[in-house]
Amino acid sequence: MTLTLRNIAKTFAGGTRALLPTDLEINKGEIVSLLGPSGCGKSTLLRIIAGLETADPGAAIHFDGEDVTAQPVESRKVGMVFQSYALFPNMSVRGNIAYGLKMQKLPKSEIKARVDEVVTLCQLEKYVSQPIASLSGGQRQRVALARAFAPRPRLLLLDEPLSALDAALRTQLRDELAQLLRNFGITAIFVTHDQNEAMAIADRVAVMSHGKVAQIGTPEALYRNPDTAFVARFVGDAQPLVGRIEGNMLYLQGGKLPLSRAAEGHQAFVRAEDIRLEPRGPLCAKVEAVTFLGAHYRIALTGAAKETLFALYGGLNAPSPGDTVRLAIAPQSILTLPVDKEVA
Amino acid sequence: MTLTLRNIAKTFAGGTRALLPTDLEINKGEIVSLLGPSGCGKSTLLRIIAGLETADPGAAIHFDGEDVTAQPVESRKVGMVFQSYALFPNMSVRGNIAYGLKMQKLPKSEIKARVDEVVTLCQLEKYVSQPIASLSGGQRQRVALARAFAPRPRLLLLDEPLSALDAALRTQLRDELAQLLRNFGITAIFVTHDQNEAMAIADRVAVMSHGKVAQIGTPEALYRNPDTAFVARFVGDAQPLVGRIEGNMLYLQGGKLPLSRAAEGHQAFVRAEDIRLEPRGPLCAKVEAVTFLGAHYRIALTGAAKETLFALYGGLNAPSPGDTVRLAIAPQSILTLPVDKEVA
Amino acid sequence: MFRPIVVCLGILDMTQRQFLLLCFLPLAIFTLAFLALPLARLILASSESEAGWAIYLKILQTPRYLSTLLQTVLVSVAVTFAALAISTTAGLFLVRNTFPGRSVLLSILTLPLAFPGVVVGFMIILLGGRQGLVNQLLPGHWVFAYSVLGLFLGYLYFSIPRVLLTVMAAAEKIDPALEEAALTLGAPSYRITLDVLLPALASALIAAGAIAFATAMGAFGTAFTLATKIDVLPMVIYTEFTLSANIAMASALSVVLGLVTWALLLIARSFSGTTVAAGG
Amino acid sequence: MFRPIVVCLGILDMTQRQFLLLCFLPLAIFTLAFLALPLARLILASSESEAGWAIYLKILQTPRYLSTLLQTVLVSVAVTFAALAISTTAGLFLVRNTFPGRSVLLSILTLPLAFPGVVVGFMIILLGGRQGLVNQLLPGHWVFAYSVLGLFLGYLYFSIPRVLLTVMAAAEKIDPALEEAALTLGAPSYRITLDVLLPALASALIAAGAIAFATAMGAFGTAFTLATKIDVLPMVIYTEFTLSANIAMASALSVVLGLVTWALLLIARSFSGTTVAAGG
Repeated sequence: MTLTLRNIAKTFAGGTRALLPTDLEINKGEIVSLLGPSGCGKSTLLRIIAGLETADPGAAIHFDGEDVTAQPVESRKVGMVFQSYALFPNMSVRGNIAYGLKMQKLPKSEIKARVDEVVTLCQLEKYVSQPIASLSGGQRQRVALARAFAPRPRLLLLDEPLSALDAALRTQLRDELAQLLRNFGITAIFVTHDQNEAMAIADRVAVMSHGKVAQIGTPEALYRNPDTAFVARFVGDAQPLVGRIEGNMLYLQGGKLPLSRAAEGHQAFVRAEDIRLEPRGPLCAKVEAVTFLGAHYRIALTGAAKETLFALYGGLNAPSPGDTVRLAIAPQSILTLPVDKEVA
Repeated sequence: MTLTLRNIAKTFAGGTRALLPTDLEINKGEIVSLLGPSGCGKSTLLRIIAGLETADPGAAIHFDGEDVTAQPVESRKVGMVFQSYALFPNMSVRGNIAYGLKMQKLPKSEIKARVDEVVTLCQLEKYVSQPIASLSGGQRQRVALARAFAPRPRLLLLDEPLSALDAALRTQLRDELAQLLRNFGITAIFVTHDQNEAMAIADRVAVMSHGKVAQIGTPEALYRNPDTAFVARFVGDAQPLVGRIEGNMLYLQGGKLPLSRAAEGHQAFVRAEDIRLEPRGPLCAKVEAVTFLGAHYRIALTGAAKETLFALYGGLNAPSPGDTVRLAIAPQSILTLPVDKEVA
Repeated sequence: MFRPIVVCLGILDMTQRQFLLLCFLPLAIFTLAFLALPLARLILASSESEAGWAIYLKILQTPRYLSTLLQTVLVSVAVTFAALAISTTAGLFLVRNTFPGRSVLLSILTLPLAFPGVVVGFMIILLGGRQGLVNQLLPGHWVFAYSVLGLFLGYLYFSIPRVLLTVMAAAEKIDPALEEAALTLGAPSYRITLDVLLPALASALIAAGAIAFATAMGAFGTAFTLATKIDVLPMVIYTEFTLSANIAMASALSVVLGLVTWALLLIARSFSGTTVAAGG
Repeated sequence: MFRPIVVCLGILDMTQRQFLLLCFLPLAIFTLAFLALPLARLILASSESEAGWAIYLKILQTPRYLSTLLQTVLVSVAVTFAALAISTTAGLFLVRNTFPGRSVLLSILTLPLAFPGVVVGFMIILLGGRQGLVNQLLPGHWVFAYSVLGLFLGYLYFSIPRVLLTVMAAAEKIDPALEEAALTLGAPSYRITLDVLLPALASALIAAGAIAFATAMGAFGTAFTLATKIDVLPMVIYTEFTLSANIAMASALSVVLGLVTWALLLIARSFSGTTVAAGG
């Protein structure tokens, strides 16, 4: 299903503007993530699409061209997975999954067939007759997905579907969720505050900040060509290189670095993985701390720029705290972005 | 303080053996992590050291040579940070930090001086007179640390000190905690189930499994030279290369790989970061899925070994799902380990 | 739940352990004795007539006692269900809607909590007695204070605020996402009420119902003030004891009343989880 | 709390909305009227003597009423504190220790919940009356049933199980790590009780205390059965109304009793958080 949002805004009763007028276009079968810090309006946008909240007057929501702005939740035919999963504790797994089908008053045999189909898809065969209370977090998430998907919704909406799980499970279930959404072949929008989640699952990511979409694009596009300093920091933790830019040269405390283009009046950023330790590098720095992280060391460096810089080092013999090292950063790895007014 | 544990075991009332006889030696000023999955006995060991649980008869706990096995908690002079932080909600931040000093019946002026000192060390100046309920998770953690550290304990024990925080905060506070523990200059033991936490904070890590210490060593030693398959999988997520080893050759579904030594009867493991995509690599595989993770792509590969392998790819142009690729793994990157009996 | 503290007790040195036992044990024993002794005496007293333990058989054979027991149970059951129905509807409405004056309204609704049964009986007479408000407005037809209706209304007045507050406390704890999930699955309002709200309130309703029932079974002040013509068990007990000086029968009736109520509280507790049903 | 549902109401189509209003609104209004009307009538009735509203002044000027009010408050306060002290100690002991027969003991402790005030008064007479157990064992000196002591013990018997269960429910929710933290910081047992346990129980104790107080203020059955020589307010109200037919004074005294209790419940509620204090 194609989803078109025009001029969606939300002002709460107190006058707080949760969402500034927003336009968004989502293609058939696409998985889009709304990514942003808490309070950026991402959940509000999702709830407006679901019909659980009403947008300010002037908004238009189209599902495949059909205007659903005035339609109530129950006729919009969207499936929703809630952060708490909101499974009905008084029903079994089967009862939960069948609920939406029962509400459609389908014949019993068809309900059974469709529940069985979704149960197989979500690998819940073993749990169908269990009560909700006996399920683990990961199983609950799958039941919530199956329940939302069983009535064949036009659109699947997921509100922080992984945040109720503990850290160890989250990475594993992230891949599982991505796989399931692909198997469903459904248009889906999911809200998250975790950039890794957004990048691992979504086809496109809409980065939100202060009630508006700061940038929307594929994970690669956001990571490599962020439009604003906020996006650069939020997606991939770009670090500011505070210094002076003259022409295509960046002058820092510890030396000067060539840029790929003249960028006066801009701010320079670099990611930890793009800082290389090189004996003849143009930048001089002091090693503050070294942390072993398995695949690489993370090295805290002072003296190179105004603030402490972190670099990742993949070799076997890391420098020690106190050492003086030289750094190199490839010109194309330095992001030069307009100065951000909002400090996120 | 030097801590010596001899023959520490714990059998619960029901007959469950939470801890098999364990010996451990911890040096003065060392920070040691007890790392393991839930139920491996790590928390029980910590609570026995604190004196909150009694070990089975025959155990011996020495603090700097002094036998404290029979001493009750309150005379062992250990500081403890609980998973829930267990701050007294009816006292202010200052009241919490001063509590241990009051129990020692120190003069008021000295209590004030020492509280102020710890408050500065933990950067809590702004919050001293606030009630506990108004603090954020990270602030609570610092208060819990300050409260445990204020009475100048001989040993600091931390039970999953980061697990009450949400994922985004955890990485940031991990570094902060490591820094604080170094500043304290105190012997510390902390329990965690997160390998990244253990590696980032500890001087040495004791990996525990099924009630015993599987291996103890520096993070680098555990990562590079794991003793068992359990340690290899748990620290750094080594993946099994299921195939046949003949002499110093590993025969897999997708090709054969040279090993650094003859390892017949052993199991081979490799980490995702050690699998390289190389046009002339000896291993043939099919790309199942490609996930962009920012600094690199994670590529799921089938056909190379029996199970799906994950490789990290750092370049710009990742292969697409469906492509056939060739892989190389350096012989020294293949871990050959004795076959594990316990499946963890 | 409290295993760690038991463990702590194990590792305290002797002085502290003795201190704890010195503090707690005697008081625990005293409390037990204080609560169990009168009960034992009551049970014994019930056997101290010529009939002996057969007095319980006599209750079953005496129509007056039996019909009183039945009447008391019936009125109590009616009050319980009425209070549950009214309080659930009103409680859900109050929790689901915010409007000006809502908190004032809530305070008013809890006012009856402050009045004892005597005053409630008294209010019913003021309303429905011979000189009552209703009889003055609609003369000749509406004296209900001394009938079953008066008793029922009095008990209901007493029960509603208690049930209402329990229901509201439970309703506030229901995850709003449960209703939203049902909405997105296409459930109409009455299905949401049936499938989501009532099941979520079930244990609170059982607990509140049990309390309402127990209170109605034992209510004396209201019945006594109304000087109603219908007998309720606590009044019969009072009469047997004070006027007839029939101590054995009064004791036996008390034991029966206690057992019926206690059994119900136990059942309710097992349905609704530990101590909920015992709050009142 | 329930904002999302209010929002839902906003987006339901008209039929559903009307259905909801049709269900809820009239019942809410009926409930309100049912609870407020008797109260209004009571307040009005208090002004219907020659004294008019000055009747409240008259209460303050009549020593008998004043001393009754004082006595009732004093007995209630004493019962409240005694019940809190005994229940807290016994409750902490029961929560902190597991021993064989613990669940049986708990069931026995909740037995008094099943007995109404009349039966409790009756039990006290069986124990401490002229033919009571205590007087038979220690003849001549131990008739306490009809004194303040008897009343006090009866009320206490009634209150302890209720307070006990509230305290135990709250004690089970205390994070055991709090006590362990105090232990590792070197706190002796009595300091743990003072600094950790009692503060953690505070709001439960306030709530339970308020309920015990309100119950004691309004207790009628026990006092009436004991036919005690000391006046308590509910009995004076009964006497004024039934025997003296002094409806205005009975109403005025009822209003005063209600106000005192209501104010206390409100205060307790504001200390212990929302609906806790209103459970009983």
